[in-house]
Amino acid sequence: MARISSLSEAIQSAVRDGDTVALEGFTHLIPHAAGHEIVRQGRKELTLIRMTPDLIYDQLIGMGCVSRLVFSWGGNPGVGSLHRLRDAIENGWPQKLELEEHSHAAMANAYEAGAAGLPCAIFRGYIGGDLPKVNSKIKRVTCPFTGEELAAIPAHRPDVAVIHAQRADKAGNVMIEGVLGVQKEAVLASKRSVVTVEEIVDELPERSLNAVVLPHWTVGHVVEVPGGAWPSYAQGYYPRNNGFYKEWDAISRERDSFHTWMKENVLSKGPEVFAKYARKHRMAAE
Amino acid sequence: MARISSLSEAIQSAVRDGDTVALEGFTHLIPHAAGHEIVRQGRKELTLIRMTPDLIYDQLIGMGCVSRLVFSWGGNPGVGSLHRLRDAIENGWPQKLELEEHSHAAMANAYEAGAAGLPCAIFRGYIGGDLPKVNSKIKRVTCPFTGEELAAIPAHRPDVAVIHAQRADKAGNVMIEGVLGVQKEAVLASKRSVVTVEEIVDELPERSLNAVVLPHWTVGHVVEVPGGAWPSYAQGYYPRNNGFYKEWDAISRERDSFHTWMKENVLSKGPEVFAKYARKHRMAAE
Amino acid sequence: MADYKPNEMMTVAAARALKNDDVCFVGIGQPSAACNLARLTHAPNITLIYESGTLATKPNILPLSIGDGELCETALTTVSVPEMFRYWLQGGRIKVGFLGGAQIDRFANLNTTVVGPYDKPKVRLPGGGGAPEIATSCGEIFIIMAQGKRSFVDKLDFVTSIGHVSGGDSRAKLGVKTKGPTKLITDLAMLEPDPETKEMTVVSIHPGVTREQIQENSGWPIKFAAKVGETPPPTQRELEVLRDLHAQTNRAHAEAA
Amino acid sequence: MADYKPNEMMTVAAARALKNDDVCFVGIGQPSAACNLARLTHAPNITLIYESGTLATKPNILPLSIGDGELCETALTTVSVPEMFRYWLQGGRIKVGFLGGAQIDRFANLNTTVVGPYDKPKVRLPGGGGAPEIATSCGEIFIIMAQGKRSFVDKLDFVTSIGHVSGGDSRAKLGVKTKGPTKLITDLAMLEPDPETKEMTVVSIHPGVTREQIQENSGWPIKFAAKVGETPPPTQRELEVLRDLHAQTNRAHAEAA
Repeated sequence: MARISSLSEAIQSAVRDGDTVALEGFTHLIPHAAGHEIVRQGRKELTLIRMTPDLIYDQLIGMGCVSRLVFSWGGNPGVGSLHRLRDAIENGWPQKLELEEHSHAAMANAYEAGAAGLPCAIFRGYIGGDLPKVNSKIKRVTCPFTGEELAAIPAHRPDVAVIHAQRADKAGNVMIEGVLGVQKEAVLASKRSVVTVEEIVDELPERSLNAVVLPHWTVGHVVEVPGGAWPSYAQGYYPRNNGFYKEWDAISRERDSFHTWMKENVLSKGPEVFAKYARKHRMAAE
Repeated sequence: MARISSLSEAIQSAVRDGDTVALEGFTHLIPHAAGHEIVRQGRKELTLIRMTPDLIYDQLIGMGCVSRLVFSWGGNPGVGSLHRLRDAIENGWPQKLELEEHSHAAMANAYEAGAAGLPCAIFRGYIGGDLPKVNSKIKRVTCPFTGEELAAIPAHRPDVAVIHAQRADKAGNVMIEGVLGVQKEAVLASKRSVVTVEEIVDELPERSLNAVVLPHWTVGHVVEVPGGAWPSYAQGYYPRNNGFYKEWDAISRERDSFHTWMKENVLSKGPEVFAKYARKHRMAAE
Repeated sequence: MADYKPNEMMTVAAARALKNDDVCFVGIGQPSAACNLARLTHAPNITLIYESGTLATKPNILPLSIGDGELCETALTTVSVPEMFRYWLQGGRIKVGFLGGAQIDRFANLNTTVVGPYDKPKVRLPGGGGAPEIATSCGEIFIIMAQGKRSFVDKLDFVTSIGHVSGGDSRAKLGVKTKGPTKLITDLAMLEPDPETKEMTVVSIHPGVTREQIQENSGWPIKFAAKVGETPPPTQRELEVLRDLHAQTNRAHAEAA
Repeated sequence: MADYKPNEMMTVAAARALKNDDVCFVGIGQPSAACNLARLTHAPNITLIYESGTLATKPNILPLSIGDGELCETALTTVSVPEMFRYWLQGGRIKVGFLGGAQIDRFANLNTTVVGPYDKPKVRLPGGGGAPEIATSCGEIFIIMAQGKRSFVDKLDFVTSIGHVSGGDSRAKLGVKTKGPTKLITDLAMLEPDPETKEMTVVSIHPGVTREQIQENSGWPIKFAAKVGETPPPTQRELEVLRDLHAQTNRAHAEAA
């Protein structure tokens, strides 16, 4: 049942040391503000799941919150490496990072199976490559009708999903538009969830009879954090700040410059700093 | 690749004797006009697939087009029996009807797996009941991670999907709104398809960034047949004619009255008779 | 006391079993009437889901079918049918499933498939539809069925969807973790499973109904709980809302013809 | 002849390989530039799909990431990522998949995972992303990669996605029915698989490039086809459109900062 709360309350109550947490977002709607709050609250030994770990995962890893990463593509899209992620894998700094590495198809199917309440997903994949040699979670199942061997992987069932969306209403029904990623599946697959939104409105706009909505009874905490996806974007509100993604390359390259930035921009601030990025611009579908 | 054509051309080219055909529609958007054209063209020995065979399947069965039915619920919703379906099963009239009977969950999963290019679907179902005793297509697969036994069924891969939708554009991109059923999956799972629409428009309306659209290259024939779902409905155009569903009970009860109705309303008519039901009424989301 | 039909008592009793925060998978007919009566009386925030994909719908008239436009127009949103059965039903997000059937046995197993042998049926019924998985995936199941010797039978001709199977822990032994039928609401009485044997047992009798009537309309020796109550009769308001709902529905369905 | 960079020749050659009715799964970077160059020149109706779920998108600027708002705003529609990988990619609806990588071998197997051992990498690369299933589910694969001894290697450190495996019929023997890499477009040449051995073989050399240069920038003894053509240089129009696309992209990305 959705509860409208503050970000610090939401993270405090939903995310615990040692949890498996999926902060999802596929370029769009990445929950940066919520990720910062996890850093501020000093969570430890998290297993993070995400198809495309990017800046916010680099930050969580660099700050020592994470001991394990389940993922399929970890980079700064269009820019290059995630230096904190690489430092953790290559040098064990600030701590050793265990990897469970998948393909996108596997990760998407694992979330889908989790949302569907299944113990595993089957799909046609992982043929001939080396990933099954380094990931013991990849198995095979035989189709009982054709004899075809299909890939099987366990469903994702995170303890907590953390996502950002455009809007919720006062009952806590959450509407997502645009690039949808796996956020709906991540919330439905998880035991608990935190949803930050650009705005809490009296009533969801009548966008479409088939709008993507997470009903309030499937959602945990709902928190209004305008701008909370920045430097990612919120379709209909503000664009992706590609410039910051490029800047991050320099900020994160050295441990010192990374720490300085985190202290200045995360540890000594609150979610209200995101508000300056929030704005509403014309939407293609409006 | 979508081709805009007449209904008789579309059915002639897409639907052949002995084919497996899914005329889908879940209460909403049932392709009645296309079904009538199949009757008029006298197709034989069809295997029909549908979750909820109703009036149009009663008509196809009663007219002797069908030798096999794959289904999960066959009735006149809220009214009672399908008398032609029952006559075929109980008395073999006008011909014997072989059944492959499933649950809704199985049928929905089988379409989904077909659309996804998989040979089979797995789901948690068919536990303890008698359907697996009378349907040899229902098997079991063991989850390699938890040991749980899941139901497995072959994917639906019809020769032809026939659906009705609200709109297509001139390139043949098809938009569906409202109760979606399994129509998108049925088209994606099928080798060929016929899509009748209320109207062909210059450009699809900008309904939503995530509107349900079948792109033109996934669609076969596109035919404008205003009113073509009647007595089913087209959200945003005309409501379900519940009255006719009730009348059908009397029309179809006897073989004679059924034949008289079919002769008068189907065999001696063309798809243009549906136009009188077509209209556009206010839509909730507009 | 208001004048009412046994059928109305049944619908009212079923409606009362629903709570404001329930998430309910609704079938057409009696379940739909009961669920919407609950929504229009004591449970305004109840979440109603129809298998056509309509989530949190608030119809003003009762749908004739599971996917009427009214359901979609008044819903929070409408999802595809594969999603409905995968994310919502199988995903374990439905608390109460409402079922009915042509035949029921003492353990609340249901038959909606055939009367007579499957291969040569006397009466071919519509079939299971969503029932086989509704019966095992919903948190609990309410069954609403008018009683009679032809429907309350000693042995089902076909088990379309399971209730408590052969009683005791036989349901759990199949690996099913949900509760199964917790209430059977008839036109004569309310039944609940015995905590041990899981046989459906009369816990409350509708006003004016006798134990003999209940037995006469059942195909097996019916069990009564140690303490059997009397179902409170429909209130004036319950009857008004129910009749008004039916009247509006009939008007709307006639107009559409 | 216009003055151009090897990189521009590579992008132009890749764009030319695309046809107007292709349905194309586009990766970020060079593939995205090539696909959009094709769309803006000879293939205006090409269908571009990005793994973020955007179907038939027509971006005016090149996205920096796979899911930029520009892609969604100009798309026919946008589906969820599970649907993208299930109905669209695995469903066999993509004709051409575009891949690149950090390392490639003579059979066009690719490594985007690690340089060095997996457990103790010298360089940890981003990983496979969509590549493992793009490589086997798309009708055919075009690979676009600049040549060099570090990237064109005799043996991959890790096989992230397969090409022609160990050559011959080894790919088909794994049960894969799609063609695999049919074109490898580099900054020096175009390569295609030998019909028998499936080893990637030079079929066309870019203007001004020598066979020696191609060999010097490859970690294995490179094969040349019996008949090797010269790649036609970029036309004035191709260069204009490509440079304009990059200029608009740079302006837009700078503005957003």
